Amino acid sequence: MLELELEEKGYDQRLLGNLNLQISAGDRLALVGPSGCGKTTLLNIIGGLDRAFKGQRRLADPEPKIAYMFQEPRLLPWRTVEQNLRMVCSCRNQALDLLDEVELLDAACRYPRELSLGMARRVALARALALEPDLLLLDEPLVSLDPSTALRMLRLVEKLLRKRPKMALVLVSHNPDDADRIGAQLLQFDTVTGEVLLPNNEKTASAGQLLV
Amino acid sequence: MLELELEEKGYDQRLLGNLNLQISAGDRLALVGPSGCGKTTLLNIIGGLDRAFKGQRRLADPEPKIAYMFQEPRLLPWRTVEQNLRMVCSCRNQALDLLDEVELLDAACRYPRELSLGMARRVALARALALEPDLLLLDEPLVSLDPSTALRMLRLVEKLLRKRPKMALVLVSHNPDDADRIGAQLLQFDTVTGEVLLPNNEKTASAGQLLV
Amino acid sequence: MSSRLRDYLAVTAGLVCIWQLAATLIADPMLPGPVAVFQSIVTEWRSGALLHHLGVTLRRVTIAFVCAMILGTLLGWVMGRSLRANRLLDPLLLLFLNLPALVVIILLYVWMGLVEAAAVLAVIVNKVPNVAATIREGARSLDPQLEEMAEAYRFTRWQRIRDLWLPQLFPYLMASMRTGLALIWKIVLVVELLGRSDGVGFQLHLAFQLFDVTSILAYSFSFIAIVQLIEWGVLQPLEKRARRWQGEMQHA
Amino acid sequence: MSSRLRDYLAVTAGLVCIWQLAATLIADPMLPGPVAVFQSIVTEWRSGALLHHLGVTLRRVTIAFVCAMILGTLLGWVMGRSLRANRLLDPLLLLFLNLPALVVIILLYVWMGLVEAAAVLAVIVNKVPNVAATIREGARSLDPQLEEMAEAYRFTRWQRIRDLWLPQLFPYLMASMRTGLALIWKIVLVVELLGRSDGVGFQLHLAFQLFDVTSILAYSFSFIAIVQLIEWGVLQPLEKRARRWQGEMQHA
Amino acid sequence: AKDAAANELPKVRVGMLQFGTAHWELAHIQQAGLDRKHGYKLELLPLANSSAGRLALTAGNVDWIVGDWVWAAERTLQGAPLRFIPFSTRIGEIMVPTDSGIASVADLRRKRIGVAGGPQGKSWQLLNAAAAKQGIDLAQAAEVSFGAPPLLSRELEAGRLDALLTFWHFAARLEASGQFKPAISAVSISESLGLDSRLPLLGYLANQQWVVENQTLASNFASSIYASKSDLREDRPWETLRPLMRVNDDASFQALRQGYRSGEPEALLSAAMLESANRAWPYLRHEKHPLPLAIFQGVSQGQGLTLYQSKAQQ
Ligand SMILES: Nc1ncnc2c1ncn2[C@@H]1O[C@H](COP(=O)(O)OP(=O)(O)OP(=O)(O)O)[C@@H](O)[C@H]1O
Ligand SMILES: Nc1ncnc2c1ncn2[C@@H]1O[C@H](COP(=O)(O)OP(=O)(O)OP(=O)(O)O)[C@@H](O)[C@H]1O
Ligand SMILES: [Mg+2]
Ligand SMILES: [Mg+2]
Repeated sequence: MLELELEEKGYDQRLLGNLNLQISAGDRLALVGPSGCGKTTLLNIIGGLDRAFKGQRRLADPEPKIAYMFQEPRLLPWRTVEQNLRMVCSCRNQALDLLDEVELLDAACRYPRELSLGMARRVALARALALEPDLLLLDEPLVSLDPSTALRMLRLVEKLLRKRPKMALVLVSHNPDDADRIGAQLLQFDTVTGEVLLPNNEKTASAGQLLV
Repeated sequence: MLELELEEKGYDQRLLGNLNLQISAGDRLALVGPSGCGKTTLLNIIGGLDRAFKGQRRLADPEPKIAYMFQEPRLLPWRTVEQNLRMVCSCRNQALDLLDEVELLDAACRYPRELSLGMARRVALARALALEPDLLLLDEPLVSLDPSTALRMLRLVEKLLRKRPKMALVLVSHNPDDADRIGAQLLQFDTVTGEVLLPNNEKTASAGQLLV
Repeated sequence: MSSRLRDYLAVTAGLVCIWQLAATLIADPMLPGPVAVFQSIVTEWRSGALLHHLGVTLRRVTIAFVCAMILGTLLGWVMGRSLRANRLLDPLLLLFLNLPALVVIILLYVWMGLVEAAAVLAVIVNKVPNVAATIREGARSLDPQLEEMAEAYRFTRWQRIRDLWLPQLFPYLMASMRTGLALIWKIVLVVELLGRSDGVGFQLHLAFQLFDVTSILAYSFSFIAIVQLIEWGVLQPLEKRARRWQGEMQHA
Repeated sequence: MSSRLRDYLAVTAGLVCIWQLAATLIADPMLPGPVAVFQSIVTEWRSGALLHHLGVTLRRVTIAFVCAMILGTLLGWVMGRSLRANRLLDPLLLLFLNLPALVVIILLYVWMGLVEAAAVLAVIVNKVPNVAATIREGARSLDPQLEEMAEAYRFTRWQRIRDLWLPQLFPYLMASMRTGLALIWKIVLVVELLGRSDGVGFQLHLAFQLFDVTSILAYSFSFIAIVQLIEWGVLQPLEKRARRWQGEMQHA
Repeated sequence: AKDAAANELPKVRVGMLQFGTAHWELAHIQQAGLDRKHGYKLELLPLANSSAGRLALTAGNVDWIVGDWVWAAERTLQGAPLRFIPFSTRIGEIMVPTDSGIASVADLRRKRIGVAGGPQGKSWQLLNAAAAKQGIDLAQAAEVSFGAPPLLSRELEAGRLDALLTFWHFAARLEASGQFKPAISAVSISESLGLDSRLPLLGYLANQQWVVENQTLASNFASSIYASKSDLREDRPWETLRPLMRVNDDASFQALRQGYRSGEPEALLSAAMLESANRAWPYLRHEKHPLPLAIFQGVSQGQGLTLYQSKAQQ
C-alpha cells in the first residue's frame, strides 16, 4: 500500500539513505536503533509529514489511511481528553470506548495539562487507534508506562491487529520483547555508519519486503 | 536534608496522603508505581515546585541544592543546547564536558527543535547533573533511549554518585533494574487504594527513613 | 464574581474621590469634578442628544470593528503563514500602517463624498493594518508540532480553524480586539470631526471649540462606560472560557 | 536578502506604476501622481523644511516610543502575571485605553501649557495602555512548564527576563512595536496640530488647510520611508535573530 | 399643503460650523422663512470645523460653505474654480491683558505671541506684512506659538502669552471677560498696508459650476443672505438666535452681536475693493500667480460685480 524509495535524507549530515521499503497490507515492522539515528525521521517520511528528502514515496490507490502516534503526546492543550479524541473519532461512543480501553474513562473531561505524561501518551495511543487506519505508525508507544500498564496497552494493539489483520504496522521501540510479541520484523539501523538501514531478516522473512 | 510531612495532596480526588519522608545525605530512593499514581506530583512537592498540599516541607540549613530532571525535556526552545546548559553551568568547559558525556558534543549548537526526543532528554539529564546538587530528582531519566545508551547514561549517574557520595537521589523509574543498579530503596505506590505510599523495605533498610 | 465586582467598585470609587478632591482643590473650569460631569451626562441624556450621538458613533464603530477584525485577521494570517505573501504585502502593510489617518480620511471623503460609507471605510482602512500586524506575529508563532499532528490526522479545514488555529491566535485576537476597539473609536472621532454632522466626535469637537471640558468628559465617559460593558459582557467571559484550559490563575 | 530586495523593489515599482496610471487617468489635483509628490519632497528637502520638521517629529516619536514601550511593557507584565494587580488596574487601563486622544491632549496642554513636555507626555499617555493591553495577553500565555523549570533551576531574575520571558513575549513586543510606532506617529500628528509650531503634523495641517494633497503625501511618504528604514535596519534583523530557533520558514 | 410646497422648492445645501457666526444668519433665514420667500429651501449641514467645510464643498456634499477668498483663489488656481460672495470683514484681533503696554506692532518684539489659525492665517500674514514694513521680522523677533484657538485663549489667561492673535469671536469672549483688550486694531493694520479695511475676507463659497448651472437659485440665495443680514440689524431676531451662540452672560452676547454687525461687508464689491484684494494677495500668498479675480463674480454669470444691494446703499 506504500512504497518508499529513499535515496537520501539528512539535515546537516546525511542521515538515511539507499533504502527501498515496501509496506503491504498486514506487514509488521519494528524500527530499532540508537537514540538520534533517524527512526522518527523515517516515520515522518512514511507518514507523509516530511517531504524534504531525495527519493520517492508512492501510495496505493485508494490511498491508505495512516494513523501516527507521535513520540510526544501532541494533544490539543485547549481541548479535553474526550474532545481530543472526538477530533478523530466518528462518534462519541467510540471515543468513550477507547478511553475505557486505555483506562482513562475518568479523565475524559480533563485538559491535557491535568494528565500525567503516561496518561497523555495513552490518550495519544487511543487517538491513533481511533482512526481505524490501514497503516499504523507508533513511535515508542509504551514508553513512560509501568510494565503492567505497558503490557495491557500492547495487548490492546494486538487485539486491534487481530481484529483487522490487513492493517500494516510500523513500530519504533527500544524493547525487543514488544516487537517479538507483535511478531514484527526488526529493521535495525546500522549504528556504525549511522546511515544505512539494514533489514534483520533472521526473524521473519514473510512480512514486508525490504530492498536495500 | 529534607523532611516532608505530607498529610494530603490531591486534585479532584485525594492522590497522596499520610506520608512522612526524610531524605538525608547519601539516600537513594526509587519511586515505583503505575501510570498516573502521583510519582511526578511527589517529585514536584519534594522539589519545592508544588506548594499546594496539606502538610509541611522542611529543608535543612544550609538549604540543599536541588536539581530536577523533569519527565519532559523542558529545554528553552530559543536557546541552543550549549546555551541551555550554560544557564546552569558555571563555565563553558563544564557544559562541553557534560555534553561530551551524554554523547551530544556534536549537537552543542543545535536548537532543541533539531534534536530527537532521546537527545533532548539527554541534554535535560546533563543539565540536572551540571548543577552538582545535594539532592538529585530524576523523573524517568532513561526513557526513550535505546538499551545501550540507557546503560551508558545510568553509568554516568553512577559515576556522579560515586564522586559525590553525600548526594541524595530520588529516581522515578519503571525499570526495577535501574533502581537495583543504583542500589536505591524502592518506594512502591499502592495500586489498590491508589493513595498510600508504602515503603518496600525488603531491599535496603539502611538508606532513608520512611514513616507511613 | 462578586469579589471582582467589589474590587471594581472600590477602585472606581477611589478614583472618583481623588478626582473630586483634585477638582475641588484646583477649582478650575478646565477640571470639572465628577458631579458636574455626571450632571452634564444626565442633561444630555434627557435631551436625547447623548443617546443619538452615542448610537450613531456606536453603529460606525461596530461596522468598522467587525469588518476590520475579519479583514485584518485574514490578511495577517496569510502574511504570517506564507513567506511569499509576506514579501509582496509587507511594503503595503507598512504603507497603510503608517499612512496618517488624516490622509486616508481626506482622500476617501474627496473621492466618495461625505457619505457614511466613506467614513466607515476610512476607519476600516486605518484599522486593518493594525490587526494584520498583530495577527501576523501570532501566525508566525504557531506550534509546528501540533500543525504536524493536524496534518497527520487530516483535520478538516474547519477543525483546523476552530481547534488548532483560533486557540493559538486567541491572545493575539484579544489584544487586537481590545486595542482595536480603542483605536477605532479614536479614528471614528476624527472621521466624524471632518465630515459628519453627528456622532460623539462631532460633539466633542464642538465642545472643544467652546472649551467645554465638562461636555467633553461627559461624552468620553459615556462611551467608556459602553466599552466597559462590552468588556464585561463579551470580552471577559470570552477570555474566561478560552483560557479555561490554562487553569485558575490565568483568566483574570 | 538580494531576492528580498528584488521583490520589494518590484512590488514598490508596481505600486508606483498603478498610482501614476490612476493619477493620469483621474487627473484631479486631489490625486497627485508620484512624480509630483517626489518633486514636492525634493523641494521641501532643498528648503530644509522637510528635514527640520521630520527631525522634530522624529525626536518626539522616539522619546514617546521608548517611554511608552518600557512603561507599557512593565504595566502589561504586572497585569498579566498578578490577578490582584489586574483587578485593581483593569478599570484604569480601560479608561485610558478609550480616553480620546483629544481629551488627554487638551487636558495636558491646559494644565502644563503648550510645552514640549506636555506634547510628549500626551503621546505617552495615549500609547502606554495599548502596549499594556497587548503585553498582558502575552504575559498570560507563558508556558508554565518552562516557568517551573526556571523555578527549579533557580534562574536569576536577569536570566528569567532574558532567556525565559523576553523570548516568549517577543511576538507581542513586535506587534506592539510595529503598531505602536504607527499609533504614536499618528498621535504626534494630532498633538502637533493642536499645540506645537513645528513638526510633520503641523505641516500636514497647513497643507490640509490649502488642500495641498501633494505636500500631504510628500510629508507622509517621507515619514513612511523612515519607518521602512527602521523596519529594515532594526525590526526585521531583530525578528530574524529572535525567530532563528524556529527554523527557516518562520522569519519572513 | 405649505410643507408640500416647500418640499418642491429647489434645495440649497449650506455647510456651516455649528456654533460659527454664519450659523446665526443662516438660522435666521430658516426661522424667518426667508428661504421660502426667495423661492428655495435652505438645508443646513452642521460641521465640526472649517476643514470639514472645505472637504464637504470639495466632495460636493454642500453647495455653499463659509470660507475665505484666499483659499477660494488657491483652489481656483489648482483648477477647481470657486465663487465668493462676501460674508464678513472681520478678521483676527490682537488681544492683550488690560494692563499690558502693547499698543503697536513694534511693541510685539521679544514678546510671547500666540497665533490662532497657523502661519497661513490671514490676520497673521497681514500682521507680519505690517511688521515687515517697519523692518521687523515678527517670526524671528517674537516668540510665536501656533495652536488651537481655545488652547491659546487659555494660555493667554494663564499668563503664558503676552499677546494673542485670534479669531474675532474668541477675542470677543476674551474682551467680554473684562481682563483683556484689543491691542492693535485690525483696521490700523490694514491701513498701514494700504488696504481697504472694509475688504471682506470671509464669504460664502460655491463651486463655479454650480453657480453657473443654478443661476437663479444662486442669486436667490445671495439675496436671502443679505435680507437676513439687514434683519439682524434689529435686536429682536437675536433673542431666538441666542441659544446658538452658547453664551452664558449678556456681556458676551452683546459683544458677539456687536462684533457680527460690525463685520457686515460693504454691499458692493467695488473696483476699489477688488484693487485692494489684489494688493493684499501677495501678502497673503507669496505666489507668482495673479489673483484670479473671477472668484469675485459671485453669483453672476457675466462680468458685472454688482451683485446685491444692501439696505444701507439703497
Ligand atoms: N529539524 C532538524 N534539523 C536538524 N537536525 C535534525 C532535525 N530534526 C532531527 N534532526 C537530527 O536528525 C537525527 C535523527 O532524529 P530522529 O528524531 O529521527 O531520531 P530518532 O531515531 O527518532 O531518535 P530517538 O530515539 O531519540 O527519538 C538526530 O540526530 C537529530 O539531531
Ligand atoms: N493540574 C492537575 N489537575 C488535576 N489533576 C492533575 C493535575 N496534575 C496531575 N493530575 C492528576 O494527578 C495524578 C498523578 O499525576 P502524576 O503526574 O503525578 O502521575 P505519575 O505518577 O507521574 O504518572 P506517570 O508515570 O504517567 O508520569 C494523575 O491522575 C493526574 O491526572
Ligand atoms: Mg524519535
Ligand atoms: Mg510522571
